[in-house]
Amino acid sequence: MTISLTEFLMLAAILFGLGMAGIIINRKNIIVLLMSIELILLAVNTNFVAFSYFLGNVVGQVFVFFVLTVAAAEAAIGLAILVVLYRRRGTIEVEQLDTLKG
Amino acid sequence: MDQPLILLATIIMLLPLLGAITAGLFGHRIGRNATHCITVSLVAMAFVLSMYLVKVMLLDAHPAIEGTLYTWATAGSVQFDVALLLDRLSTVMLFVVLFISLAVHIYTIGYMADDPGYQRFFSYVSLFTFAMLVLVLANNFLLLFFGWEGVGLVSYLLIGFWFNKESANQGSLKAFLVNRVGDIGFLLAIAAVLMFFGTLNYHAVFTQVPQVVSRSLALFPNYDVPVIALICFLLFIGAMGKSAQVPLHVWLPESMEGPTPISALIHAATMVTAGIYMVARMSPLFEYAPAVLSMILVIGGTTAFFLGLVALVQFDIKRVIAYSTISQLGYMAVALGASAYDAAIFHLMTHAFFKALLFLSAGSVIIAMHHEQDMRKMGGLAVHLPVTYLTFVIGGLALSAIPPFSGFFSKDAIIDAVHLSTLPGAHYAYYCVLFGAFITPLYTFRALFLTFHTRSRVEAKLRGHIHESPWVILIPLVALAIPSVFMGQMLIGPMLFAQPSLLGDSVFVLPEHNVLAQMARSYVGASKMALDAGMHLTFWFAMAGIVMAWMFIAAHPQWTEVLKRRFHWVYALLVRKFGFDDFNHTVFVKGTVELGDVCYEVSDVKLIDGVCVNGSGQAIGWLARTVRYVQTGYLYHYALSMVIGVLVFLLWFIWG
Amino acid sequence: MILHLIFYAYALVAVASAVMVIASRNPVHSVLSLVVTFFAMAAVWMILHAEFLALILLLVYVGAVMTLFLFVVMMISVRQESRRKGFVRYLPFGILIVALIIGLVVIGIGPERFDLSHYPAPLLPGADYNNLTQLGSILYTDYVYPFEIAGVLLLAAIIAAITLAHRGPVQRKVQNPAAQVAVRREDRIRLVNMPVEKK
Amino acid sequence: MAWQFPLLSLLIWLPIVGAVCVLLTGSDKHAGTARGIAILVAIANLLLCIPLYLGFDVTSYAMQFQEEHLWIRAYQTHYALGVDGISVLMVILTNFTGLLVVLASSQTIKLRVAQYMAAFLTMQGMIVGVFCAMDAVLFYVFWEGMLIPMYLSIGMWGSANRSYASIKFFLFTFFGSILMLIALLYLYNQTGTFRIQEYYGLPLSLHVQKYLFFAFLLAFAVKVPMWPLHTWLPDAHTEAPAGGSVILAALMLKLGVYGFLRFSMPITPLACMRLADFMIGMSLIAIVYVGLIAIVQKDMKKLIAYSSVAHMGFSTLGCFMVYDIIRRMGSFQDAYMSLEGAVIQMIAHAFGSGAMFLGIGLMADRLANHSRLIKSYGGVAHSMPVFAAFFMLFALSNVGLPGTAGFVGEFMVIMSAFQTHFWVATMAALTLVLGASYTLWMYKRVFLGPVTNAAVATFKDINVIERINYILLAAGVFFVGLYPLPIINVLRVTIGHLLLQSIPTGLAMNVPMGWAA
Repeated sequence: MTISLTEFLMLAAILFGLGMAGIIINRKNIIVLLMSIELILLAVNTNFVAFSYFLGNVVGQVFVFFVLTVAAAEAAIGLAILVVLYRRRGTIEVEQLDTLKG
Repeated sequence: MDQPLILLATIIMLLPLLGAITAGLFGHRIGRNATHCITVSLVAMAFVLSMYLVKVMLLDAHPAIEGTLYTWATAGSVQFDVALLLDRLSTVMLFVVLFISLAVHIYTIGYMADDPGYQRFFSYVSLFTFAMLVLVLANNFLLLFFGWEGVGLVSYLLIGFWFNKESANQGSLKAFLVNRVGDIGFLLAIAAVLMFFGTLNYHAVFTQVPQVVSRSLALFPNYDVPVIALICFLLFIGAMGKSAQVPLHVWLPESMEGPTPISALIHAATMVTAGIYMVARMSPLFEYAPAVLSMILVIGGTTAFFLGLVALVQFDIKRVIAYSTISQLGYMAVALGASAYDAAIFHLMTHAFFKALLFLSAGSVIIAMHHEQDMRKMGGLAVHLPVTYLTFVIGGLALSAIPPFSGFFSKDAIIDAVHLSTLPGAHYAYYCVLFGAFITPLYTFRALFLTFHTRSRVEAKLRGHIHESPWVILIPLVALAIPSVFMGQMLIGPMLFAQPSLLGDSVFVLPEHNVLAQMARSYVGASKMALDAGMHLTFWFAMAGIVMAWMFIAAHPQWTEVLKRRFHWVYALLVRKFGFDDFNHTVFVKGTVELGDVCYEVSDVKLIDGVCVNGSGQAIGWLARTVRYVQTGYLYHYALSMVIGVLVFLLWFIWG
Repeated sequence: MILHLIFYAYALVAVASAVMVIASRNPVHSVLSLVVTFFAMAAVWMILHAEFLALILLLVYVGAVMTLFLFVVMMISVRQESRRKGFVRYLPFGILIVALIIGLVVIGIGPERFDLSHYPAPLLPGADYNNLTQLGSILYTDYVYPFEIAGVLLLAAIIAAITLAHRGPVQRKVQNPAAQVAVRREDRIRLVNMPVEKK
Repeated sequence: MAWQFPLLSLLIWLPIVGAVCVLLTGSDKHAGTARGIAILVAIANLLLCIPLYLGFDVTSYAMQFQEEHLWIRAYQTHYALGVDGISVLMVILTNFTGLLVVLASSQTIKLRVAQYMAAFLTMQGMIVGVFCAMDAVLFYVFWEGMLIPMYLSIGMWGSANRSYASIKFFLFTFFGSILMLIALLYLYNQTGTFRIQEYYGLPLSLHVQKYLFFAFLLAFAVKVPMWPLHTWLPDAHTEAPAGGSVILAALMLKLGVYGFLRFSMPITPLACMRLADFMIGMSLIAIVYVGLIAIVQKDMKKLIAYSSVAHMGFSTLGCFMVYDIIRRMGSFQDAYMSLEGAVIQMIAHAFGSGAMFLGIGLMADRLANHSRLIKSYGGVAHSMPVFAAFFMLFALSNVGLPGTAGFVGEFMVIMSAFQTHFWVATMAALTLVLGASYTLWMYKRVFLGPVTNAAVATFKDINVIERINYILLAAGVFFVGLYPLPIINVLRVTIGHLLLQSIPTGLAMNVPMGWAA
């Protein structure tokens, strides 16, 4: 085993950045936004797992467990909201969702 | 209050107050007759009691006594007492005040008979008497100030007695405010006394004068003023307000809007002389402030001469007498300036009687004329009002300093005293009072001739309705006429030249200022003095004044018109009263209102409230309106801001 | 060395599919790409000896969550042509941002801090090592309360999702005879005065 | 400590409990009951002041009638009450004013009577609480709690522009007190206690003291109010109902000066001394500038409000002159008068301006459109002679005529001002003219002259209740004016102690020994 921590972290960082980019670039489909969030969470989880392994502390994995739980809940509710939103407004285009505009 | 005399003085002081309270609170319940019975009898009682004090203090030469009624307040080591001082000066004043007050009380019964505010008037007059007695009897500056402000208040209330009349309200307000300007000086003087003497008690202050003489106070950086001079200067400002000296005299003519009895009592005999009394009382201080004495000389002389001139062009009978009062107060001030305090008080006394007499006679005329005061609508009244005419003549002769009437002695003493004074300004004052002696009879007899002689100019509807006044009016006239005739002769010796004099040690004169002592050397007795009047310039001045008045008013009225045309600018100047009123109105009244407007409209409303208070509210609103555009509602914008936040944190993490 | 190869292969797959997630025109493709990413990352986690979590990721995420995504994407028909609008416009900006972040992170976590000399790889676990047992022994002792809370959270999420998406009985056609009987004339008819002729 | 009768607690809570009872009467159907209960409570409270005054030991500077119970253990907060010479006077004044307000309102308020009475009783209790609190948190709670009923009373029973005024009032006062809270928390951090007494004489550096001073200053200067933080007052006064104006003028403004005496001077003596000239300047501006403004006011209430600012300027002047006086005169004794004047000015102003606000309120009530503009009146003395006489008395007190309450404070402060500097005294003495100008000019235009508004001619003179009110106030005015010694006796020892605490050691070193009597 000679893969260093850095390599895992870098992979996670790239995933994180891609998730971010997805949020910023994407102007149309809100589902892709949710997916970008999943990507970011995945990156974070990877970090947890990597550190957990290299520090020999299993608590990191426990946290991943919880993060996964919360992410699942979030995805479920997010998608439910999305469905309702679509029903109400007939669109899920991000650019049209500006009710909070000041 | 253990001494019975102080107790007596207290009772004398409180009797009019009792009358005032009764008349004021229960006047309407007990009715008119009961009101005047109670107030008059209380004042009469006080007067009778004061006679006893006169006997004890003046005739038996009882030494001065003090007594504390109660402690008003304390502050640290200072104690403010309500305490009375009974000495020769206060006894003399007590007598004068109560005499004239009694006369005026009686006179009021007739004069105000059909006025709806009858009870109120009595209440005020009694209250005034009380306040005046407080002023006179005080043994410290604080109580003096109580009385001082008290008489000012009642004067304000009485000038505005007929509060339906706009001019009366205006006059009363003016009187109060101008007096207050003087009071600033007075109050500051009291503060200075308290600071440097540590007490307000007269006696304690006067005994400390030698220690304080050398001290000075820095008014500006590097500009020190001797403390005594400062105190006296400030005190005299107070006196100027109350005793109507230039330039604070402007309120007195307007005070004539009040009923005539109070013009006699307050604005001729007693209150306006409070300033004179105060300066005489403070003579141990003033003696050490020769600069202030000089100032008094100049101001007094100016007042005596120039405001006498204004009386020449007045047509309201009361205003003529009012300007004459101002002028006579100037005489008294000159006497004070010349350190002839006895002479000042002497003139104060004689003036109180003959001026009250003149006012009350004028009041009698006004009553007869159904409240017409314009002399152009009078004339030839001597036939209809014989007693009034006689008393007016007596008053006029006394005022004009014709021997042997009382005014001659007092005024002559003043002119002599100022002639002998060596202080700077004495020469100016001397010429002022000398020519004043010519002006005085001129305006007095002008009024006399216009009113009682000459052809009748009475309005048709009044003719046939002019009667002599009832006895309640005439009795006070007669009662005042008697002292107006004899008092001077009786009192000049004991008052001015006897050793000790009537006022004794109540007043203090430095030997180098003592002009009366110089005069005493050549004093030959009252009757001789009257007989020798012809040797004096002043007598001929006075006679010339009377003759001239006769020439211009009675004999050749058309000459007046010629003079008026020839010297129209002088005439205009006099009619405008030297422009004091215009100046005050433009600069002080309008100026203050404008300044207040600027402060309010610009500074308060626009600057503080508009810019600072509402402005900060609006600024926050503007900020919120601006900032809310950041809130686009687009998710990706929020995400972007989060990303930027992450970037910043990263930068911080790496290079922080 | 072989491990390296495996790691880089999966990493490549994960990154490539992640790019596909955000760049794909079709949301269905995005979802499928995400699934691929998850698979690849599960493999990476396996390398890190997190067998349980890797399996969970596959079972729960790929099996349940991504399926849900797929349902929703298919249920909501998104117009394809509008999807690309603006993409190119914002692409440079997005790339810039991402590059910045990745660059910075990479600097932050570079080998000079996190390489093997700083964090040496742990020894291989013994034969009796069981990731599941280890995780479970912590999860059910020290973290039992958070675990319970997580359960409640999931319950709440279920209920919330159902409530939100549930349409309710809107299609019922019920009559209210009482209301029909109680109707008054003025509720239904309004008489208005109108001019006979319009000006 | 043996059990003591909790007099102060009773004084605080009786009106508040009374207020709850009044509220229970509910709607205006039972307005009579509400009025009755309120008046009874107010009278009972005033009666409670008698044992307070009699039991007060004037020879001791210690806090008296102390009560103390632990309130919040974690922060060592106590429910601690106690009064010294200054606060005992203010408590009595509060209850006196409270009765007046309740009596006056029972005549004028017709709408939501119970709620109105409840608001004012609550306010009364809270204000007493402020004066009695010995614990900073308790003080702060009462201080802020008082704002709520006041805010409501302006907002609900006020006149046309009431919402602007009430919000302005609330924001101003609240803004100020927030900084005070910070200062108190800082002091808590320094000492670990909220006992106000423990803060006295803390060895704080000048730098810290200055910050604390300005934090306190903002809170108190808004309340006083000092220039230029005064603009809420005219608005609040104008829009508030008559009772609200009275409470504002008679009590709330006093809290500012009380704060200076209770907090600023003993806690931050060094800063007070350094900034005394600044404070004197501000006070003089209040006296002269605000006096000028008062002259041109067209609204009677605004005029009296501005005159209140000017009069309170005397109080603040009196507070902050002590340092200069001691420096100039080299003796401690001379500073007494300044502080005595400041406190008496507060009491006197409560009588004078309170009475005038009541009077304006009852005139406005007699006018159909409730106008407070001077030009709507004229010749009121014809139809209301008794009222005019009373009003004249209070106007004269406002003018500061000897024999009335208004004189005492002004006199003492001017006397002391001369000891700081001649020109300070001269500026302060300008009020003799300015005060007379605005008060009497207003009096002239409102009461004197011919009747110009026909409605004025139909005014009824004051009735029995109003007369009782005015007689009470007149008694107060004369009592303070003619015989202030009993008040000074209560104050003397407390003021001496206060001076000891507020004089920084540096200044005291230059003062000859022997003053610490």
